[in-house]
Amino acid sequence: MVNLGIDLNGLSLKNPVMTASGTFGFGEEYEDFINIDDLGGIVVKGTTLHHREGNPYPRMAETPSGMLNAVGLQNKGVDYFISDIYPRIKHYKTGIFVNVSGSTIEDYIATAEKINELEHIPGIELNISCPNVKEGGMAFGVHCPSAVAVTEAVRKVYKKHLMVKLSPNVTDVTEIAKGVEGVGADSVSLINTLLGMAINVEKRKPALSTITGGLSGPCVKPVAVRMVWQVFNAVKIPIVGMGGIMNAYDAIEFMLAGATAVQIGTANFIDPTVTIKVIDGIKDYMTRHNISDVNELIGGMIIE
Amino acid sequence: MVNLGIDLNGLSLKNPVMTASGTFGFGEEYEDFINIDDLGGIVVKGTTLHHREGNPYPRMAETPSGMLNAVGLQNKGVDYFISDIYPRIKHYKTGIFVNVSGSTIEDYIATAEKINELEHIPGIELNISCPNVKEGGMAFGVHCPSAVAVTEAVRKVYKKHLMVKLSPNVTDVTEIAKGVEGVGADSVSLINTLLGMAINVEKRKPALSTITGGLSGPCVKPVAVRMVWQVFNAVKIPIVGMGGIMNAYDAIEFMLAGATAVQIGTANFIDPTVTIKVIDGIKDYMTRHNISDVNELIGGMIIE
Amino acid sequence: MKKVELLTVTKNRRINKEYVIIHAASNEKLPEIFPGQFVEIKVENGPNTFLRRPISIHEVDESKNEIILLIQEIGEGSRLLAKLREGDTIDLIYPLGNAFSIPSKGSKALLVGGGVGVAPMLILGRVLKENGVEPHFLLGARSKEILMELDNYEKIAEVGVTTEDGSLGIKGFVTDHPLMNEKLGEMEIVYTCGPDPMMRAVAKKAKEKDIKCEVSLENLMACGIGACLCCVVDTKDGHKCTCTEGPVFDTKELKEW
Amino acid sequence: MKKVELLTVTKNRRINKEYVIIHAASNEKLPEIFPGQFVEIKVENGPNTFLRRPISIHEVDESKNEIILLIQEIGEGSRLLAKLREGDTIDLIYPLGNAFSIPSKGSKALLVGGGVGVAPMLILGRVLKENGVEPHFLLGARSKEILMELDNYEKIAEVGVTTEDGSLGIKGFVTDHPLMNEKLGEMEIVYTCGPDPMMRAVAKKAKEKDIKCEVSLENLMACGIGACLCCVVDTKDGHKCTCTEGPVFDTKELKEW
Ligand SMILES: Cc1cc2nc3c(=O)[nH]c(=O)nc-3n(C[C@H](O)[C@H](O)[C@H](O)COP(=O)(O)OP(=O)(O)OC[C@H]3O[C@@H](n4cnc5c(N)ncnc54)[C@H](O)[C@@H]3O)c2cc1C
Ligand SMILES: Cc1cc2nc3c(=O)[nH]c(=O)nc-3n(C[C@H](O)[C@H](O)[C@H](O)COP(=O)(O)OP(=O)(O)OC[C@H]3O[C@@H](n4cnc5c(N)ncnc54)[C@H](O)[C@@H]3O)c2cc1C
Ligand SMILES: Cc1cc2nc3c(=O)[nH]c(=O)nc-3n(C[C@H](O)[C@H](O)[C@H](O)COP(=O)(O)O)c2cc1C
Ligand SMILES: Cc1cc2nc3c(=O)[nH]c(=O)nc-3n(C[C@H](O)[C@H](O)[C@H](O)COP(=O)(O)O)c2cc1C
Ligand code: FES
Ligand code: FES
Repeated sequence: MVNLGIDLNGLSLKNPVMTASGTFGFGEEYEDFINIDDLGGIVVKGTTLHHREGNPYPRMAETPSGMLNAVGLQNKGVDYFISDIYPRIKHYKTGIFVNVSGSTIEDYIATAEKINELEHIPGIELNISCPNVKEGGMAFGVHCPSAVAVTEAVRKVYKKHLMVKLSPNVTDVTEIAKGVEGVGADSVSLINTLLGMAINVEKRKPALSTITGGLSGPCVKPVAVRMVWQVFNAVKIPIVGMGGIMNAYDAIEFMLAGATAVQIGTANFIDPTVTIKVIDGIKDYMTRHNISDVNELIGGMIIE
Repeated sequence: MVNLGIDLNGLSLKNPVMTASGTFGFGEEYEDFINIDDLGGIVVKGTTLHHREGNPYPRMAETPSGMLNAVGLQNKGVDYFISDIYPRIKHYKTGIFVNVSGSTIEDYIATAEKINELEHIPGIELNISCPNVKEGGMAFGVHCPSAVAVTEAVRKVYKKHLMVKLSPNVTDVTEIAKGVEGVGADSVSLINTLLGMAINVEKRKPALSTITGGLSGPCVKPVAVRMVWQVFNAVKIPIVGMGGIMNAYDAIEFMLAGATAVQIGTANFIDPTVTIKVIDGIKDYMTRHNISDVNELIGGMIIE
Repeated sequence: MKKVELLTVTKNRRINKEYVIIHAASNEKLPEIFPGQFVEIKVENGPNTFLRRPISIHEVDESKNEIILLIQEIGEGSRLLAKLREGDTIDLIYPLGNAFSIPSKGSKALLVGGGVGVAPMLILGRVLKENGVEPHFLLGARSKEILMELDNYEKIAEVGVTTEDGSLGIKGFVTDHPLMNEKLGEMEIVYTCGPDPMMRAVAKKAKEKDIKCEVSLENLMACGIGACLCCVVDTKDGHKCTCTEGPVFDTKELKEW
Repeated sequence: MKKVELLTVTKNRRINKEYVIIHAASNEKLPEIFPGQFVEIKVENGPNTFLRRPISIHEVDESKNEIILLIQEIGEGSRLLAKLREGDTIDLIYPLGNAFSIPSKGSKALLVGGGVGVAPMLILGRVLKENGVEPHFLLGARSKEILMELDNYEKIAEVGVTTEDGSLGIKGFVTDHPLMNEKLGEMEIVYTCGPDPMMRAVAKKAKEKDIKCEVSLENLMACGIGACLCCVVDTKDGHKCTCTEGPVFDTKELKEW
């Protein structure tokens, strides 16, 4: 028997495999395919203080080994989440994280305060890296002072696990990771999508209604693994790694680079059962390599 | 007949298709496959003041729709280029650019001064964005003050076309583009490689001897197109776009986003005749779309 | 219940230079499938076919547990699908989406398909007939060469045809056909699937005559199961997912239709 | 002169559970090909096979303008190649790299291949013999099941065999075979291709007896034509490209060999 349990700065997860926000709905969308309780954790769709319609269609474009999205945080607001969705999903025996976004620091605070009251939500993922909204979002996450300010403010009102989701669209991701660690983030998750763009050449028009959008999928994996490794060498809090994970090998790559847990996003679209395959694949790998505890993989890359 | 000729801030190229530094040797490597004179321009391998052995093997890893490289500017130095290579290639009837790199500003200046003397080299591409060297390279290109300083210094000694190659590993590429435009760059080229990394999971070792390396190929195209478009909206000097171009459609995408010319890199490895196919494909597209002058494509994306 | 499953290709028949019909058999009893529903198919081995492709269910053969798909070769994904051979496996998520509504017994319905949009009309026609509704097909294409084989439709009901070049049926667009004009008033409902301009033209005619019109939209999809929110359409009720709340919508619900 | 060309697969024969032999025919007369040279082959339709794969030229059939490749299924690329069918086209850049040197007439040469490293030894053995050199093959494998078919080699010369499990020939590694011990002193030259540890062990024995040793390296390659500088090996003369200045190197040139 191998141990798959990990500790996220005091919060135990039964295994290191989580789902990424915006790619797994509220878990319910995947109930036909897998048993949600088998997952280490799920991060539900980005939630804001108020209802948001999101961006106009078209919102996605396929790219080589990846996709662009410009959903723009479409959601019915935190109150709807609490009244309608939370009661339906709170029974999941997995770590449920709410991904919180906002246009102003006040928005973030107000949303986090409300979620703080929910018994079955052990943590939030502070989304300061959404590239698809005009105000807030990534604007917070690409500059250290604002990233620190919003984290600090939310830390004051939010008492449970505070994970901060970092943007890859920066010169130095370690600066921001250290900044949010300094003001009390319990963990960092990375990467959110890379800012990208595509043009329909025949129509000579942008592929997305918003012109630019967020790039995800295997194409971003090398950048994501590099950033996880850089952050691993810069901070002490646990890292949740993501960006292009398609199989157990990819997940292990992130752990070897320094991630304590991983999130799987776009791959869920290709194979709604991928998360379970990744968990099984990690077990197989551990057995094959004679590793009894998954924690041994964390930062386990051998440098000669 | 369609016009393919473009003007790069006073420098005429017979068509907008160039090759990217480090992927096309000195042109000679491709003579068996294509007629070099058919190209708009070629940028030869990164050249430094002194001989460099480059990084240890392994220097490359395949990634989804792309590759990582860690060549590290292996070259025999500018004097060898002038004495041995230049005489062999100066007869090419295409715009030959030398990609110049260095560890210090003095290196850049000394190299550029020497190349300034070469009659058949109409321009240099100032590489302030190589992610694969310990000193200099990308360190110059990711911060505006140093990018400006090296460009300004080289501008003083280099009298012909000065193209500055920008790094994508930055929070705001427009800041740096505007900075180098301000001190006399004749054009900017982008993107150099994205900093990435891969781990061999079975061996638990980094795939590259240098751990991190430069990501190129179709996987980076959405990021590259986005940056070209951002820079197009920020500067007046021409832009040479690159990153993942595999075919004429990709090249046109860059031009619609704002590039006056394009460079093709990694695709040469997959198909050594790709450049010619791209030139032909642009002609076909223009005929099909009733466009008589390729310059009409530049920045021609229609935003509603 | 949706599922992800490997099916085996039992037949791949080219019907003209643009279209193939693929039969794919499940080892299990097929789940209940309603007209208008679709599958998300994984295109193996395509460097540029990262996402699944949504394809309507053209027909089902319950006796063989087969799903039948009509595929138009348009890009890399569909071209690779068209190359599938007997015995190859395909990875499907299905059945997805809502379904066309079935009007009351004895009523008449017009089924207007253009191009590959005819795909869901075959199963719809059959099911309507089984439910005592009188279906009328109206199929449009650019030219006779790329029109579907009409036999299967004709087995179910009368088939009106338009071609843009006049090579078969009425010359012009579907909206030029008598079924869309003189006969439209008799219909309880009009269903349409095809190119956007065609569907809008059909919807407009239906609206003028105040006849219920259901369209099947082909929005770009990433997940097909309501998780990504990429496939939205603007409705009077805000953004709705085409993959779960559609692909079939009553045009009355839609904004700007 | 190197060229990029579409060839047609004329035969794809599985020789055991790990290896296939593919024949690919050109429409034109083959360029001159030397033993030790290789091709860069494009793996179509692989989502994770972006770069070409370097594969040694196993043999050529000039009468049919065929290039023959021996392929070991090891990852996604080689698995897709192994699935090629007669009539499929493959996109090759060839011929690439330098070649093994040919010693003077009448001398003896030992050709040591391990695993898929036997690939260039067949053409080398034939050409040596044609040039009046006496070749001796020594082929190693993990087990009999995955050893090459020996007929083609035996037609040219005597074949020594080692298997790690002793299922054929001498049990052990190639360096345990008499050809690498008692007989080594008779050889003018030793050629070797195979796993790195094997080649190093062979090179060490050759060095001890002061016999010239040429190795064929399998460094990772991106371009195969000297443009990318990814495939370098550390020589006493600095970094050299395995794809143009190799893949064959005299071990004396190499650092740390
Ligand atoms: C609900 C639904 C049902 C459909 N039913 C059928 C059907 O029965 N038969 C059929 O042949 N086609 C059907 N389509 C369209 C089909 O999904 C696309 O034609 C197909 O995805 C194109 O893939 P490709 O790789 O061949 O083309 P690409 O090269 O990817 O693109 C060619 C064109 O197809 C469009 N396209 C690409 N990806 C998608 C996508 N994921 N969703 C929608 N459009 C896309 C592009 O915008 C482009 O204009 C349906 C689409 C939807 C949404
Ligand atoms: C000059 C030369 C001649 C070769 N001759 C043969 C031959 O005759 N027959 C044969 O079966 N194989 C030969 N190889 C090795 C062959 O290129 C690799 O096994 C093949 O590229 C693996 O591809 P894959 O997609 O199946 O495996 P992958 O899944 O890509 O990788 C499997 C393993 O192969 C290695 N590999 C991957 N790509 C390359 C690459 N471009 N170059 C070298 N190694 C790689 C990886 O490090 C990994 O360990 C030769 C290699 C070289 C450099
Ligand atoms: C369609 C889509 C919607 C997303 N929505 C959100 C979101 O609401 N909040 C967020 O923090 N990240 C969002 N993301 C980013 C993912 O959570 C993840 O960071 C990114 O996709 C990289 O991982 P992947 O390559 O595994 O998808 C979204 C991604 C996609 C593809
Ligand atoms: C093997 C390799 C070597 C490279 N060497 C250089 C170099 O010496 N100087 C430079 O400015 N860029 C170098 N580059 C970057 C390319 O010129 C180009 O900016 C990048 O690869 C993106 O374009 P592509 O996706 O078309 O390859 C190199 C890229 C590769 C793949
Ligand atoms: S396609 Fe993902 S929600 Fe509809
Ligand atoms: S593989 Fe590119 S130089 Fe050898």
